[in-house]
Amino acid sequence: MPKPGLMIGEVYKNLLSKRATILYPFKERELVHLPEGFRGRIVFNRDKCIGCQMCFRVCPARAIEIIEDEKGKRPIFFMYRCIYCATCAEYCPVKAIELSTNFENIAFDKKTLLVK
Amino acid sequence: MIEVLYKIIQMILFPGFAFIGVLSLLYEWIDRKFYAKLQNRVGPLYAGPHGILQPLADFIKLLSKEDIIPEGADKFLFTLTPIFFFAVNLLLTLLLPICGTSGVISFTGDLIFFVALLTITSILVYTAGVASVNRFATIGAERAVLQFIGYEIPFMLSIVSVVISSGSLTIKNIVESQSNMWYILGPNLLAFAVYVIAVQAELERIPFDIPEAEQEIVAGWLVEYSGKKLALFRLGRDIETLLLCGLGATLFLGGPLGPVIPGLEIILHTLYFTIKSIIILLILTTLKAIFARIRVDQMLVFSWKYLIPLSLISVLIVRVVF
Amino acid sequence: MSFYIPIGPQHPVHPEPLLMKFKVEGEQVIDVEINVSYTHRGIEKGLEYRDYMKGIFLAERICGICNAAHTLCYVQNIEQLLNKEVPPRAKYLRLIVEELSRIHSHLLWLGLAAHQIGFETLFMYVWRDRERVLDLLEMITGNRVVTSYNTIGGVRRNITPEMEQKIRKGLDYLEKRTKYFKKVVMEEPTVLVRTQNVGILKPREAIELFAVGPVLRASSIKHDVRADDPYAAHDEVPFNVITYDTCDVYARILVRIDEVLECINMIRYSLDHLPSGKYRIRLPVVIKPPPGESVSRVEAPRGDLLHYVKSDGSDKPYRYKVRTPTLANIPSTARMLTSRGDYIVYIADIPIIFGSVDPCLCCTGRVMFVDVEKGKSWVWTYNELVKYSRERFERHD
Amino acid sequence: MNEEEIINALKERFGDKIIDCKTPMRRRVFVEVSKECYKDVVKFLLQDLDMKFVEAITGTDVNDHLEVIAHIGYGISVSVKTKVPKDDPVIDSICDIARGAELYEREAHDLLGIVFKGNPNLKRFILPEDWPEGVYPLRKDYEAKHPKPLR
Repeated sequence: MPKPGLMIGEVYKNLLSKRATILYPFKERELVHLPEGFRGRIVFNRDKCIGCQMCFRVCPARAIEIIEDEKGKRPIFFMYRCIYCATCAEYCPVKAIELSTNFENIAFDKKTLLVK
Repeated sequence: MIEVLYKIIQMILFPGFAFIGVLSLLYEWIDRKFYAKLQNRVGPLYAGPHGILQPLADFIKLLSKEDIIPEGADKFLFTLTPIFFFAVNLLLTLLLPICGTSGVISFTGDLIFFVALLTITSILVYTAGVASVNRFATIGAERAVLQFIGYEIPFMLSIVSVVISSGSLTIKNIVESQSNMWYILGPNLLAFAVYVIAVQAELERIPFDIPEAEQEIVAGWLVEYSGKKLALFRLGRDIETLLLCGLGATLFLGGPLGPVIPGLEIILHTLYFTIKSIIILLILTTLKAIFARIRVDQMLVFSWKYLIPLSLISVLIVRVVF
Repeated sequence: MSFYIPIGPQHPVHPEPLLMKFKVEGEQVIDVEINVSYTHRGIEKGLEYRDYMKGIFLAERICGICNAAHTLCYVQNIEQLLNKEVPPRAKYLRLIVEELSRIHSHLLWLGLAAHQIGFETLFMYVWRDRERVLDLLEMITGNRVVTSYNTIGGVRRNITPEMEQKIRKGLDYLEKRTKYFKKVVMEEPTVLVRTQNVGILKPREAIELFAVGPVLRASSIKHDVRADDPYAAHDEVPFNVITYDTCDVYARILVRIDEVLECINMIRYSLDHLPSGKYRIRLPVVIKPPPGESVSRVEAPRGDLLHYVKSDGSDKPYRYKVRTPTLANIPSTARMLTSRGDYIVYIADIPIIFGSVDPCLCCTGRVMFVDVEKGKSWVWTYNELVKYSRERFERHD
Repeated sequence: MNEEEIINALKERFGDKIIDCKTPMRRRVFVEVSKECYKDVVKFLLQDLDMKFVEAITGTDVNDHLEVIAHIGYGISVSVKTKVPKDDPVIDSICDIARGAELYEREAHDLLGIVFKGNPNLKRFILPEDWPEGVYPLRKDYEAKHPKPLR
């Protein structure tokens, strides 16, 4: 049965309720809720890494390159190529790679998007 | 001499163009903010406290944008239409009784003048669409004319009800005749409902934003306008909103009338007028929030099947009562 | 007098590039020509260059919204090639994520449909409440939209009992809201006049033109891959195939809303009957399936999705073929958009009719953007651009 | 109707024109037929066995020839495979018996250069307008280069 203006109760209810959006980029940043296990920016723990290159082999986006430093082979991560699939973290045998909840991977300079 | 000077000040500053400009931008802000609240959004936020300066910021931004005239367009009409649109609306505001029972200009039968000039704005919408020689604009212009056929008659008939009740065609007399009782409280309630719906169509707001339906024909008759011309159209539209809300307040809600403290008449009258017209604006915004856009043929059917008979009934009732 | 109006490649209502040339007479549409050749990304070719494990993530990116369906279809295909059976718990988890993303897709579509008929408030409310599904997906899989959940041999994450409670709570909220939206759609007269008897596709035509998914079910044909060709845990989880027989946009809206309600029940059932045990069998990084071919079908939110793979025994697919639901729906869309007899399409109906098939052009034309062959320069001067656009405009005229 | 019955019905109707039949998994049938009776097999499946839907048409480049596979199915998916030579890739169109298959044929034409005789509208469909004629990206001799960055 058609009822014109059916939503009028709902819209006035929403007039009084709190807004659904948050003023994200400038204020209310603490209201951004991220669950455990969110796939954000990669955090790399150099001390744990054994240089097995597994992450390099499984990365579907070629976002990982292997370089050599004083302790031997190690990966570096190009976050601007990363697709946040977390395959590297999954295959890492020593859990040296973790994905943090930092999701704001925006930069003017590509170099700041390098995880070492 | 002093009288002429006083008239000019009235015309330019208060309650003339400057005041109207500020008020219309305020109305746009209220419209946007209230619409956003109804939809559980934030609305304008950053320009000024609670984004109150956002319409002004938009206006200034548009003024600074590049002004493009399409190659195939009728340059003369294309340029002139926004100016006319703005000017006609601005001129009409002088007839509104804002700070007293009569407007800046007031003469016998000025309601006819008012309604006639309002019709011109609808025709200007058509010329704007046709002059820009764009497919979407042409379709928008076509739709604007079709819609015009739909809403204009109920709009006028609803005004006729008020005219019959007051027995006068002069805005000043209509306002003064409401000093005892507003017309909305009497048999004119039906006419008020018809008036609000017709105004919604005249202002091209959901559910009657058919001529500029964004999802269908991009922006309809406005599609080719940019820069200063678009700014003029936007401001003209804001003023028209104020105009029609104000006219509704004048005809049905007693306009600037209300309890007055001696010495503060001008301020209180203005306040009453603003509050009453904002109430109408809020009704319009609520209507915008609870409906989907209908098709132009459905709009015509709705208008001729329901709106016009209703307005005729309203005229009949008023005629019997008064 | 008839003339052409172009809808697209850029148009406010279609975020994706697509050109529909409409021959119109006044407000009536006489004829339509659809051109989708703007977004070929070469994914089928790209899959031939990736080994099977990496291919999952490319298959996921065929379509953003139905990514769960695409990965599911992909991994099923490879599992069929390898002749491996996944653990029962993984099947249920796959189903849960797939149905959650279906709820997401349908609610997103409902919002868009409301936007297409100019019902901005409903659009805002639907998208606000859709956030709840996204939160659930984010909690389960680690990301809001792109789930990366299915993998060859199972799923990548488990659902813990705390998550289960949250999912149930979220589902209760979604059910309440979806029922409200259904009420709005069924009772608000402006919605009814815009959707009833609009975009009619008769059952006979729907079969003739091979429509799929909700479009087909709205034309009263009972066809659903989940029922006809059950995959994952669909043979154990009961559900109803929703059909409506009015064959118009209204029926499509109701089919999708009812499917959301049905999905909620399915997820509840599978949470109740979630088997214990492993959720993944570990496979080596480099998979070399035996030579052979396989066809896998999944009911994506938009309809029947088909993947075909041919393996030659190496670690990469020899040929990978994707048939997305939107491609199958294009002929029926063209039919819906053409006036014939006393069925008249108005310009105002174009957005909602085209929207009612839930078009996804990034699925449809999976093509390449950079012109490798000619090595063309893509840095254009302003004048070149103007010239190019004028040429294009004249050509399309 | 199950997989066995479909295969039996096909064998009964077409005899030794069916080159190969197999059911590698449940509800999947792969049938290989000769080029001449491809259309008849599709017609038989669609109309006599009431499979209703052509789900997709896949083309594959198998080095010395091209394979055309029509995936037909309602519940069971039957893939009708046929071979066409590479230098003359012409095959009968199934447009007249399955009108919705037109776009699938155009897609295969675009990507592999298979010519479907009888398709009324065999124009460019998926590839961009300025894609060079005669270059078919899904053929094995087409090597996709990694696109260079714009800057």
